[in-house]
Amino acid sequence: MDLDREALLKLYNTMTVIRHFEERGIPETGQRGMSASVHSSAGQEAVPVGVCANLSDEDYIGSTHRGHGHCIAKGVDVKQMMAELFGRATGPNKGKGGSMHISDMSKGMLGTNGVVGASIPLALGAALTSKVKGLNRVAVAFFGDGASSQGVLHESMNLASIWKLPVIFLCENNGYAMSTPSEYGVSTTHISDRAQGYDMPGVLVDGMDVFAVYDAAAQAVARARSGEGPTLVECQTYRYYGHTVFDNPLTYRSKEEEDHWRARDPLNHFRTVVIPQGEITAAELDQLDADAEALMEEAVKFADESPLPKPEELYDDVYVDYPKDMMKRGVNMSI
Amino acid sequence: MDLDREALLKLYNTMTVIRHFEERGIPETGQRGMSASVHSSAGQEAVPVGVCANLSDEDYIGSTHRGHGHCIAKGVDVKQMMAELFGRATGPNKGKGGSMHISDMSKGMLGTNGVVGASIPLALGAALTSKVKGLNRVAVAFFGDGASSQGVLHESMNLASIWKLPVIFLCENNGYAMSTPSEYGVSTTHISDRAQGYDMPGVLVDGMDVFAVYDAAAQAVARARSGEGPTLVECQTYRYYGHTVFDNPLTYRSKEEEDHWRARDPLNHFRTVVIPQGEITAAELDQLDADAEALMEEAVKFADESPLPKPEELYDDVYVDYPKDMMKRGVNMSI
Amino acid sequence: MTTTMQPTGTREIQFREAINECLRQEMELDENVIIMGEEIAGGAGRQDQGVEDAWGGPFRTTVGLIQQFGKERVLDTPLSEAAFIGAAIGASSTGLRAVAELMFIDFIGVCMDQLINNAAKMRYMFGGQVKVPFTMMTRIGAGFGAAAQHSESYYSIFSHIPGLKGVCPSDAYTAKGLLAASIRDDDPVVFFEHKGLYGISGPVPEEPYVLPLGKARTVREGTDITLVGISKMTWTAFAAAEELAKEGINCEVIDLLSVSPIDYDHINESVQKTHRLIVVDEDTPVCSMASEICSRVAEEVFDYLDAPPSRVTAPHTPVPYSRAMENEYMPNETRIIATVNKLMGR
Amino acid sequence: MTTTMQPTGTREIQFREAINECLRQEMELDENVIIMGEEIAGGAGRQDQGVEDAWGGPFRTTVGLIQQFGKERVLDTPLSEAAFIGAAIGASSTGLRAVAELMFIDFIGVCMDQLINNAAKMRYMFGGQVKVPFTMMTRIGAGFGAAAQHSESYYSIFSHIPGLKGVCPSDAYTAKGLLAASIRDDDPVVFFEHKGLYGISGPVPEEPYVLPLGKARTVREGTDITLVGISKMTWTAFAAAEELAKEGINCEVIDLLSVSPIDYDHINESVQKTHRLIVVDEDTPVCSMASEICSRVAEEVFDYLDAPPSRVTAPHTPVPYSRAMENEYMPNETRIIATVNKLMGR
Ligand SMILES: Cc1ncc(C[n+]2csc(CCOP(=O)(O)OP(=O)(O)O)c2C)c(N)n1
Ligand SMILES: Cc1ncc(C[n+]2csc(CCOP(=O)(O)OP(=O)(O)O)c2C)c(N)n1
Ligand SMILES: [Mg+2]
Ligand SMILES: [Mg+2]
Repeated sequence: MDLDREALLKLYNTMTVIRHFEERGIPETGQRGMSASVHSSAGQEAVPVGVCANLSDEDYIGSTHRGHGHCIAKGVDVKQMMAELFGRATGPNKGKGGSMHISDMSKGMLGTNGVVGASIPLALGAALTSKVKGLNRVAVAFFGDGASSQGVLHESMNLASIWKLPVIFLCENNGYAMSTPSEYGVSTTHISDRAQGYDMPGVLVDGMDVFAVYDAAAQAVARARSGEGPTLVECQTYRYYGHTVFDNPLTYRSKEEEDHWRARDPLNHFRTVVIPQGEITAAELDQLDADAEALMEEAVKFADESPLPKPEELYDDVYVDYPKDMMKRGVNMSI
Repeated sequence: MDLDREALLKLYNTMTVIRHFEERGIPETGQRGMSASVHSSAGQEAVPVGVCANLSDEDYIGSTHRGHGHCIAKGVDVKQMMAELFGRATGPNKGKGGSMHISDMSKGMLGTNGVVGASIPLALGAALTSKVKGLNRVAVAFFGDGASSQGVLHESMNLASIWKLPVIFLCENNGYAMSTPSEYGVSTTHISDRAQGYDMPGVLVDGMDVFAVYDAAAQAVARARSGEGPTLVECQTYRYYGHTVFDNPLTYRSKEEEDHWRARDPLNHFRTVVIPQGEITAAELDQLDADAEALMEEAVKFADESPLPKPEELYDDVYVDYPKDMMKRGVNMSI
Repeated sequence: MTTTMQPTGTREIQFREAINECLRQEMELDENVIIMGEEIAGGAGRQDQGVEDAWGGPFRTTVGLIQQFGKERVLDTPLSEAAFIGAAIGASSTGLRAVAELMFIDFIGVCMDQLINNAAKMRYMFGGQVKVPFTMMTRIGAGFGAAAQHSESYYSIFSHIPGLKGVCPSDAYTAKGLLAASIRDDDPVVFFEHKGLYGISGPVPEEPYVLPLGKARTVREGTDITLVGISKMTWTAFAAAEELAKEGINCEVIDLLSVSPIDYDHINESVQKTHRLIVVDEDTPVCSMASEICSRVAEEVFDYLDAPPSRVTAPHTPVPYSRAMENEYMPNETRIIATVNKLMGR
Repeated sequence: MTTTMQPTGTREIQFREAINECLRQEMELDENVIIMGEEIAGGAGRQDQGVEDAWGGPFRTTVGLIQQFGKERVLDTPLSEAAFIGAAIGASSTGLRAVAELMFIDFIGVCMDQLINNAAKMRYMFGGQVKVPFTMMTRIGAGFGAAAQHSESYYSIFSHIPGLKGVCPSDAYTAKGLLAASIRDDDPVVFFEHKGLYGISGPVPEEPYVLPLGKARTVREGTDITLVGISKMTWTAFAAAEELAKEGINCEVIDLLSVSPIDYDHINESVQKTHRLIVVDEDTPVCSMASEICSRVAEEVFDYLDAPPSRVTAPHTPVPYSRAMENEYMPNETRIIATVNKLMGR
């Protein structure tokens, strides 16, 4: 770990912004009747933050349905994200995507994704672009423990390995796919062990410890950038809330289990490690928390004051070039 | 190995029938203008024969595009198979399937299959039937080295492992997927090593040695029958001819390589092991070869003399129950 | 009016409950019926710890099944649609009647091969040697702010595939009867549940019953124009018809129910009476169920048509997230009424 | 008649060579163009041992590319369609123009998700932030005794999906021009090559050129009836038209070329002249391109139609292996002629 004061503050700041986004933004979205498919990553902040601290805007990430943290860690504007969740025209996706499709190409953020596993080959493709064009960029494919059972992951690991693509397979193992425990759904003790079958390193990391994640990612990124190929990193983490707001997780996991993980909270853990070192004070971190809270206030206000997309924007952005009348022709649209 | 004289003769007989079927049936099919999608398994005989010697008609196999050997080893009638290749009504599939879809449900033969990897879950399903109904049957999913890169294999191995299904994943690694060498397409030295990632045994076997295959399969079958779950078996083998008749394999592999493998011919190997033991004579085996040759003569004759399907049979067997007029209604068919 | 297609009795239950009741009864009646899918029960592997039915199905259509039938017949699966749907097809071709659930039709692309190359074709390729009594339950429908990957209604793709059957129940009664028919049928059937119907109640007989696959029903008789609705759109068409009745236009509303085979005799008979046709289809328009029905009617009862066979569908765009656009995307009463008026020359 | 859609010059090359030439020229013109697929070259990883182009593409459409452009831009893939087609989509959204080949359209079910949920929807879901200049080349067509899993022509499924474009060239000239257009286009395009066309030669200019996506062409002018052909069926329709001319029936034959968007203006104009329409489509009928075109024409130029818009397609069955049945499966001249005669009232 080679992090200076500023970098450390940034880690914490990003984590607390994610936490506040999840805890404020999701209920606010629900209150506006748009909660159908919004997934909280609270509890998992150390993973995207530790990983993305190793990346620049030029690097790419592919994300999941539980992707707010990935977006924020990769630098997507939080106010715009809130606007996207509220279905506003000022969202990065102009209100067309919502929580499960937030993207920001200017930040190398290839989209959260509603189909489990589907974004993995997109990250592969971004890595291929980098390789073919000699850009020295890396791509990170985030996916969950549930996603590890999708065939496309296996195909992608094999392909990345034989082509030595600069890609990192970053598994966020939060123990559950909806209510299905990974010890039921996954036939290996550690997903990271599967790396052996693809001739790549497999690394198991404490996903509640942002420094551990940072270090593991740093190594994988270095390997990727130097042309040695992919790495599989499994981060053991936990989501504090249900799969979506409609899910009560206590129907399938215990309060004790939740308490156990909450006791290892990534923000707290950061504090317990960093404050004793003396360079950063609790007050500074409290201030970052307060700033994050204020930022959410601002974001909610920004989103609420933003215009809704116009109904006729429905027809925009389907194609770069396609006769618009063909999109509505013969189906008796009202506009 | 616990094989008596009769069992040994049966092994050899099945291998020589397969060899003769491939070497006679495929050119004959070609001469009748039906060679578009026919794949020879000559060279690979020891694999299906060694495996299926452990199975009864009640057990199931799922097969591949290169499936004649699987069919014959599982007891499908050779004359009917020839008729199927010739597109005759007397084929097991009534001429509707051809080489890539030969099936015989009465023998537990769930079909050769034209989509690489697609039959793997079918075998899984047959194993599930056995488990749910307590039938004590096993299912073998044959697939190639190329197929090992298909996502569905990964999903199936994981599923079979967590459900402890009585299934054997039987990889026929003949070194190539079309012209793509497995050392390029497969990111692990031994496909069998991937078993570890699915908490199942992985076994590497000399696929030119029918006894080795028999033993490995026996163990996997015993494990499956006793409810312990799946095994991955990789048999290293070789196809003597091109991918199809349209392919000249010398454009991607050397004569030396071919010679090397032909020197390990499974039928010859059988002779070199068994004849010295003294119970079976070369003459007996020669006779089996001659019988196989005669059988092919008969099969070609049977197929040639068999009726073609009637054009209107086109509409049969699509569904068990569907209004036949709906299949041709409004499309101006001539019958 | 096909009266047998209308419910009798007074007990009312929700669409979701009708599905659940059907599954329970079919599993009681036939021990070969099994069901599998993601979160079918939920909390898989934790039964010992008292966890049961953590989800009971994402929309609680499978709740209680695991308690009654055990985990041998009610199987929670990992996120592996190609493997478990393929396995269900394999099981169905070897003696079971497997029901598999694809959580949303939007995910079909990860397992489509098993449907089109195995389920649909095995019987044919095998020359009739096998039956594949497999049912795939899945969910369709937009209108919930779920955006482009959770709102599709791809039934037309399945109707296109020879070897598959498809049904789109529109209420609790048809859900129970058609699901029973699908499970008992010896061919593969895709059963499409519209998310917007789950909470809607209607009369449903308690005892098991079967409605015929391949039959449409008339839910409103009329003389001026035929509206064909699919799934939830039947009721959008119905509501438009009620509105139009006030203006003196008498719409006949047909509930398609079956998307393969399609009950052309029923539709044609209606159009021969009304001389006008509008298909109301929530799916996008190109090569859709709407185009299929309009083209067949145009071909088969051409001389009876007094106006162009028309459609009210979603536009040729993905489903947008923001309600501001999604409301415009959805076929609605206003668009149906305007189209009826156009065809009636008003 | 759109004369620009007809070739000039006298050099004749095969359909397969036209594709190969186009790929070569596009790769020369734009270094962002890469191509990947199974056996695109063949003998992958053995270049050092003198192995080059062991296959050069299963139909030799990609032969020679690896020699010229190297293995960084011409990538042989393992049997992993979901991964490599997804990767091509990802590459296309980050600065490359990736062409990926799906060996046969029959295999689409293993990678469909990447097409429908990523390629087709990314631009929309992202609010226009991204272009996806991705081309998927694939093969269609029955008639070769290749049976149910190697003979499909599923273009209608892709036309149904908003966000995708699709083209079905019918000869060497349109193959080269439309493939160039597909590659240069900033949207995802599926390029459907009919196996039965590869060996057929026709005039093709040597220099690179582009034909417009979304445009049909008239390949035979006529006054009595409009026949719309798709891919190879254009020539089956053409042959029927020549036959019918001898009997005094004058067919106009339209070569659809583009299956998304569909050139309705062109078709409508023709039907307004001939008053009759038959669509000849090798695909199965339900929710097909044929139903789509018939329904739109019925809706848009209803008053011009003197006979029901009709179709000659494959039946609603899988493709049988034996020629005895496959011959019956295929749309042919006899069936077209009989249908024309029926519509002409003869
Ligand atoms: C292909 C596919 N199948 C099913 C779903 C429904 N689904 C959405 S999230 C989810 C669980 C994913 O679990 P995991 O990958 O562990 O991610 P987590 O939710 O834990 O972050 C499921 C089953 C989906 N979106 N896509
Ligand atoms: C999903 C899919 N992709 C591609 C093909 C085309 N194809 C047929 S066989 C084959 C190679 C298969 O290799 P392998 O699994 O090693 O079997 P082998 O031919 O060596 O027996 C390919 C690429 C196919 N049939 N299915
Ligand atoms: Mg998880
Ligand atoms: Mg092989």
